[in-house]
Amino acid sequence: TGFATSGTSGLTFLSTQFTPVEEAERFRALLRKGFDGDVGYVTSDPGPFATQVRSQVDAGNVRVSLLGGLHGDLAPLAPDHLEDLTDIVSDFSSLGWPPEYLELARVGTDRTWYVPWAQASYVLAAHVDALQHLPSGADAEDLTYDQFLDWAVAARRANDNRPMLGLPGGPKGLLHRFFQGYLLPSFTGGQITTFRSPEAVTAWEYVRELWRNCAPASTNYDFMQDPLEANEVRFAWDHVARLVNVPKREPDRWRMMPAPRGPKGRGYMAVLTGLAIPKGAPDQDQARRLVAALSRAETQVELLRANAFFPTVRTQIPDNLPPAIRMEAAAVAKQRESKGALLSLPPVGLGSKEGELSKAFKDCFQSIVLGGADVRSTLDAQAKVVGKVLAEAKVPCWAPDPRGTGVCEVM
Amino acid sequence: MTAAVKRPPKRIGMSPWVLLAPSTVLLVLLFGWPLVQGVLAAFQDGDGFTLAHWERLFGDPYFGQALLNTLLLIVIVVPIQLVLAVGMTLLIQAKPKLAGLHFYIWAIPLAISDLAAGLVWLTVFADRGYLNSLLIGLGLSENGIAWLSYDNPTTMLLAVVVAEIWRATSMVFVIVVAGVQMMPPDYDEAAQVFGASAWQRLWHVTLPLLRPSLQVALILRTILALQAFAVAQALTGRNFPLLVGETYQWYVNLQNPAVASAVALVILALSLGTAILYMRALRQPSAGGPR
Amino acid sequence: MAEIELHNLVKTYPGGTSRATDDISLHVADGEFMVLLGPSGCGKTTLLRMVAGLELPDAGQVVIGGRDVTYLEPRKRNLSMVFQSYAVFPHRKVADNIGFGLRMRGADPDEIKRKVAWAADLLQLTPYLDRYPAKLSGGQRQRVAVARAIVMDAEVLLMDEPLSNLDALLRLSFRAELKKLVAELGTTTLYVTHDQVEALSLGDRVAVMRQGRIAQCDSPTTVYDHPAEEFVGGFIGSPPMNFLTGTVVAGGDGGLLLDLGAHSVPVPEALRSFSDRQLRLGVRPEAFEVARGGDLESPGGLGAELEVFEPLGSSVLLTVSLSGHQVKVQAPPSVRADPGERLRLSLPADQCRWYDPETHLLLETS
Amino acid sequence: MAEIELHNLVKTYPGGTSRATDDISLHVADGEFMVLLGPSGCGKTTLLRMVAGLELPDAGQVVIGGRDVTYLEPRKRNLSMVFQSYAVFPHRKVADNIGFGLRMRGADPDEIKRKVAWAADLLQLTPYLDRYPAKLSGGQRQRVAVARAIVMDAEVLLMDEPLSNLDALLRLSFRAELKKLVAELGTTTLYVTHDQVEALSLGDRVAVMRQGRIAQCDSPTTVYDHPAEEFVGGFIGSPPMNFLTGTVVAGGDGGLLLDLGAHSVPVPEALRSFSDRQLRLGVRPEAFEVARGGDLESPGGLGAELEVFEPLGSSVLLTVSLSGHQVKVQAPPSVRADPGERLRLSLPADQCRWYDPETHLLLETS
Amino acid sequence: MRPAIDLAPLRKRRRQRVLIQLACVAISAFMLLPIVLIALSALSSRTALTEFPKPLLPSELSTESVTAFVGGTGVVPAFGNSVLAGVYTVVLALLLGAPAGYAISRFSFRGRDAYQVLILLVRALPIVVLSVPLATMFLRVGVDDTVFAVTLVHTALALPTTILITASIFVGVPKDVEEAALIFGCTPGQAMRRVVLPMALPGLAASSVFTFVLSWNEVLGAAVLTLGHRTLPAQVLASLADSPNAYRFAGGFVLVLPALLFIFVMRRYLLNMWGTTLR
Ligand SMILES: Nc1ncnc2c1ncn2[C@@H]1O[C@H](COP(=O)(O)OP(=O)(O)OP(=O)(O)O)[C@@H](O)[C@H]1O
Ligand SMILES: Nc1ncnc2c1ncn2[C@@H]1O[C@H](COP(=O)(O)OP(=O)(O)OP(=O)(O)O)[C@@H](O)[C@H]1O
Ligand SMILES: [Mg+2]
Ligand SMILES: [Mg+2]
Repeated sequence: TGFATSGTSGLTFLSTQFTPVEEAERFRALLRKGFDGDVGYVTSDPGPFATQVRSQVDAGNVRVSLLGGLHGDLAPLAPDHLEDLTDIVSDFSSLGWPPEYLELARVGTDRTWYVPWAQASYVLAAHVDALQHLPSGADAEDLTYDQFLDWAVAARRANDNRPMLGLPGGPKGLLHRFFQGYLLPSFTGGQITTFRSPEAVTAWEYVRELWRNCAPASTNYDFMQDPLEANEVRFAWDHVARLVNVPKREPDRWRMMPAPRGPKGRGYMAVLTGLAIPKGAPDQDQARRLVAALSRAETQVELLRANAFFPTVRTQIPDNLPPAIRMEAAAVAKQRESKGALLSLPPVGLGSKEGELSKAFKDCFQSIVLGGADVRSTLDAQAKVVGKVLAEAKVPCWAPDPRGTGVCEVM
Repeated sequence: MTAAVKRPPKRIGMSPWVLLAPSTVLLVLLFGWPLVQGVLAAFQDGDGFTLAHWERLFGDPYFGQALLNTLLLIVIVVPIQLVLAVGMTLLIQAKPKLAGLHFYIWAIPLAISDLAAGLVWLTVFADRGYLNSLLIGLGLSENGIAWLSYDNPTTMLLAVVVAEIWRATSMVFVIVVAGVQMMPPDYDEAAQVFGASAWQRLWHVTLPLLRPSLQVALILRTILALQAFAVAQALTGRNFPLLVGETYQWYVNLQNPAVASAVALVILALSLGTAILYMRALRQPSAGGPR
Repeated sequence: MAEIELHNLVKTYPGGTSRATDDISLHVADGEFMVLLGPSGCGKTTLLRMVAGLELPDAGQVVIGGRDVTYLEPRKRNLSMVFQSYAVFPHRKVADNIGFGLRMRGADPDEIKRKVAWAADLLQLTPYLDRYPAKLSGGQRQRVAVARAIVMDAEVLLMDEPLSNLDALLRLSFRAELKKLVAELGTTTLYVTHDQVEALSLGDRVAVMRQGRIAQCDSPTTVYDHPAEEFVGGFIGSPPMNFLTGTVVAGGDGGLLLDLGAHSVPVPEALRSFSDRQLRLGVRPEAFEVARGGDLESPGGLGAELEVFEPLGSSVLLTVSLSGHQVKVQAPPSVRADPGERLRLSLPADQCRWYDPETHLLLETS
Repeated sequence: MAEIELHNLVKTYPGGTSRATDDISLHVADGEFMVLLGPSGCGKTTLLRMVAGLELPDAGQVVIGGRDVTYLEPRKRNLSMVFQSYAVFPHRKVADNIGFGLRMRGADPDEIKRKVAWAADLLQLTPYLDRYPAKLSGGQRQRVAVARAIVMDAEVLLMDEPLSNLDALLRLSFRAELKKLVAELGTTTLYVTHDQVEALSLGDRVAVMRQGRIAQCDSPTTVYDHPAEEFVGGFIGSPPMNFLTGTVVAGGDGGLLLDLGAHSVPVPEALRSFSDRQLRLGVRPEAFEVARGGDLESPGGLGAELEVFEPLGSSVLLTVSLSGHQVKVQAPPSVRADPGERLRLSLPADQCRWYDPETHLLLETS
Repeated sequence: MRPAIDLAPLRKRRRQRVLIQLACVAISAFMLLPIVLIALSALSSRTALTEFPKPLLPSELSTESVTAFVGGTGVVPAFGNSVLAGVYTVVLALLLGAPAGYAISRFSFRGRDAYQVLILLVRALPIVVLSVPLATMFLRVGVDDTVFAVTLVHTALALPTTILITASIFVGVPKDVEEAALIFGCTPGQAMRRVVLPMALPGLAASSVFTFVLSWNEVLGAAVLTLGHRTLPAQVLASLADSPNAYRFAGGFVLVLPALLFIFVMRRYLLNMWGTTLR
């Protein structure tokens, strides 16, 4: 029945993270160093990941002991397909997980379904060539969205009318997070409730304008590090893990910066990965020990060093990091700590509906920016979709929307 | 001394169903139940029958686009591939020098997965890809052309068409070659003697004799073309949505199996529709085989 | 308008060890009916294929109607052909098969219909016009192939064993029609057959082939009566010519005699150079005259013992032992005899053919 | 050990309008050599295929060696067959083709080799043993098919026009060998041919078929000399039997005469019931005796005008006009005449066959 | 009186052959160029990949990406699994599919068209919507995470192609040859094996090529059915999408190589015949 490909015979750790071969190898090394048991680390795309877990649990024949994934990968599996991990979280509460993450991990219930593992965020990366087109008086570390736009325009003009800015709008790109967590909160102060507010209209019109100064190939970019490295674009917004290789070759020619701020503050989003145990998993004790090991501060720092995912536990970020990660860490910190910082969370408690919510944002982009549709009417139409998704899920709002008691809905 | 006539065995020789059984059993065992579930999913929610998923689907801005693109792609690509494959077969039949090598090279794209094929052509059509490098190198263009840009739908379609042709013509080609290899040369010779020109021979003799192979090639090609989206996705992202891509999108990214099933049923309907069409159009004249 | 000239055609199949046709030259006059006859595998089909342009000769030239066509495409040669393997299109109904050539030529549909009906009638295919060839018997398929060729009214008609699977009656009637047709149209015909009666009765001339060469090409009667080589005599005629080897000795009356052992046969004066040497005598089985019993050793008579008696319907075939040689004799059906009986054969001098025992070629006697 | 009995075999092809075999019954004794003869499309191949088990009859029974095999698989019938279409395996070399049946039967490799060599030698295929069939001439392929069948030494041998593409010489020699072989092994043989000489010389009995029925099944001489139906007489013999219709009148001497117009022919007493009615006279072309010119209207002589003169080698064929009827006459090769010349034919009474003009059946005269 | 040999047709033929030759070369170039490009890309160093305008030959060659790719955990055993699954699938699909193809080509039975349409259902429905029920089923039976499970699914996916292609080829195998085999002592099975199948070799080869390549490149089924015994695509193809370009090219290239070898082997059977089918 074939050759074993997981490298060991120990417990199986299925994850949607660190799929690139290099990252996976580094993580496996980390596991070997930081844990005394045999762990087979198996990566998977989110689709097969969900399929595997669901079918294994449904069939009552669970092979996987531990799951690693984004909040969005894990949340849909709770509560039917995951073990209740409330006890672990309370056992290790001293580790200092931020409460909003624990909130996320409850997925709208009163139990905890996964242990926060690592976090990441999104920042701007720019080559020094691009920085010289910054509008005068602008502070690269503290841009407003208007300055950002001016910068893009100036860069385009200076470059034979070819835009220097790129955004990850490809099928696997995370552009919708830009709208959900950065642009809209910065312009409107909210994510859902303000979905069709007049400020939202302004925001979308801004995107339209920005897009004109954005490399057209952006709709194909999944990760910005390749186009940046290849000089196709000179500055871009993306996930930290997807930018980490950019400064590798010429570390001193690159800058990492916090995202711009808007009238309502500097919206930013945190990405959370978590560890979960499938319902009825074998070797649960081992798995719990592994969770504990991965939650140790040293291990999480190692992870940052290896794969550019930031610790979720309270810890000091050391200085001896590789340059790229150091730059990112600095930018992330600045983003979080600057005045007016406005944290956005990925949808909380939507379970398997999360994708459809994100789709609403993508569809707005598609219609308004690419399709040239009227902003107002598009927002109204998509607001209905959003409303329906939320109504079905019956969840309260999450940051930055005011967290009420009732069901979250578009104003 | 007449021996008693034994009653004729009910089945004479082998009943076709004996031969069909193993494959049918496997297919039904493996796919029967999932298939039923998939179909039902499109019409059910928690409390029974519903058309909500379909409404959701038809309300989706991508769906119409995907349907259109899919049809467009099939209508453009499949005929070109068929013609090309027949042409290539004729070339090989003309026994050029190094025929074996050419044949091998022409079959190579078969071995390439969708994803890799998409990648390959991305290096060609990307803004900073080989094609633009060439154009610039030849001085035909200053900065190259944004082939895959969302605001160049024509070049985008062109790129996808070229890539699909490259990737999947081999399949038609190999089927057609296999068919031609079975064909006795007598018929072509007879046609030559009776004054048929090369075209007439192709049209009146070779193609009709190839009918079974062409039918199969067309059916498979269309169905598989309906299944392939990795190439288009690699080249154009979501700018050129295709129906199967939408299925994946709904199933994997949006975690909505019901709508995904609905899309899948649309694909199914398209596939079977074309398959039946081909079968009707290319029906064997009576059961009579050659000879 | 369409005589066929073949000049020194040489063809070796790829991978073949010997030549399929070996330096063949042949001239078929306009409107002539030329029959090719020869053992299986001697190159008849190959020759036809070169004339048709389906095979290119390694060397030599093909001229049709004064125009060199050696390397011309088949369709430009204005000829039609019956293939030995029929090559009836399986995907077309009989009627479409027959009309194929006309359709390719862009003939008028009514004209096509008329001609198809005519050919089908001629070959008794009318009931099958609407069938696919897979549903025909072997002979019916062959007739379709023949019909397809004759409707073309081409200048040159090539037929490769076109009647091999047909019964005698049909052959007979078709042969007559074909001869009429060909004469009317002035079609030049190259006709391969293994049926000697067909060859002799149909051909203006007969070319007998052997191992890629033409052994003799002459009128049927000449080929039959004066085989240019022993091979031809042995090949044509059923049963074939008898050959007897003997030594030429001086006869009592100063003439020459062929000494066969117990018997001797007079040898013409012209062969005096063979005195005391060996010589071969060829005699057709029907050349003997047979008498039963009677005056066995009368002069000019050869006594022989009957070994086998075979009635063949229109004649009887006798296998007799003549001075130790086994000889086949064909006699009228009225002759009756029993094995073991002694017969008296007489042999008219003008029925004797003489061959050089070394070259096996016919020797001139007049 | 393997006589074949066919009882009332009926077969209609799917979609066919008429019966391919129509209630055929036939008994072939163990070791008998039965020849099937008949026009193209009359059902010969169909009959063979039912015996072989390749086609199942709609009704009726096939018994081989006392065992009912009507619905038995072909391979269990212990028979071998030469297909009309050869059906040589294109993917096997000639040697493998010939040895195929033996290999399937699990024969010893040496034995196979030996038998293949023997058959190849018999059919002059030895040089081609290593070739693929595509590189053979038509006749060579046919020989492969024959060789493949005869090496099997099966109890029943079915041959469907096995020699149709071979030359006379080869046929002749193979026929002799086949006859010997079959006699040695006691093989029961069903042999389809369109060659009458073959049929008459080879068969222990000949079955003449017509439109799915057996018209006559008898020894060759009987079939030839006493055709049971006009059809048989007209079908066998080349040229076929002549048929003349006349009215029976009382002759001068009290006997009966058939009045043909300008001539009359005596009618046997046994047919007195046909007085004043029409009657058909059948005469074989070679039954006439021919004299040139001379006493044209002598009693018993029939005056006729020569229309066509055809030399056929071993005989000459005369087409004459006799009281307005066209009659074919075969005469010895010594006869020479020119068209338009008047000939005197005489007709021995024992050569006359009489047929009922309505049923076309032979009338008994003795 | 004897005309000169007219060499014009021969020249024309030669010209035609040259044209044919050119056409072949052109098509080969079209087919080959992308392969060359991916090979070059896979062998380029990372820096060379980012050049623009790109030279045809990269400025710097390196096997770094390829070796890193091949060196990944589980890649070599996964390669083994892929080969196993591919070969098993080819064999199984032929064993199950060829008889069905034969039945479709030889018998005209009621429901033949319906059957053909039915087997197409399998290929026509995107497998992704079947993945959860399918995986659940395998887990229930307990054969998940084995090459066997993958083989089964791949076989089912390949059956429609196998059945249809072989059916179209069997139509071309003359019936009389098969009958001859029956007469000369073959069971129907033997006749199929010894006579029909060899003659249908090109079609079998074609369908084998498809089957193998399908199994070799199939990701989704393999990914949901296996964890610790993955095939190569399941092990790495998914990760390729998330990897930097250099890896994607390396991976794409490495995946192609074995399939190339397979086609190379099958090529002979596709082209080589014993001449023709005879009358
Ligand atoms: N497969 C078939 N389907 C329908 N009709 C057929 C089929 N095969 C033969 N026939 C018809 O059945 C009749 C008898 O055919 P059969 O092959 O037995 O003739 P045959 O005596 O062998 O003729 P031939 O001497 O031409 O080979 C013919 O009229 C033919 O058209
Ligand atoms: N395609 C081929 N490749 C190689 N040799 C061939 C090929 N075709 C025929 N031959 C050989 O060439 C010789 C002449 O073949 P050809 O077909 O001309 O014979 P034929 O006179 O028509 O014989 P038949 O009366 O048996 O049909 C034969 O010995 C044959 O084996
Ligand atoms: Mg021949
Ligand atoms: Mg027949």
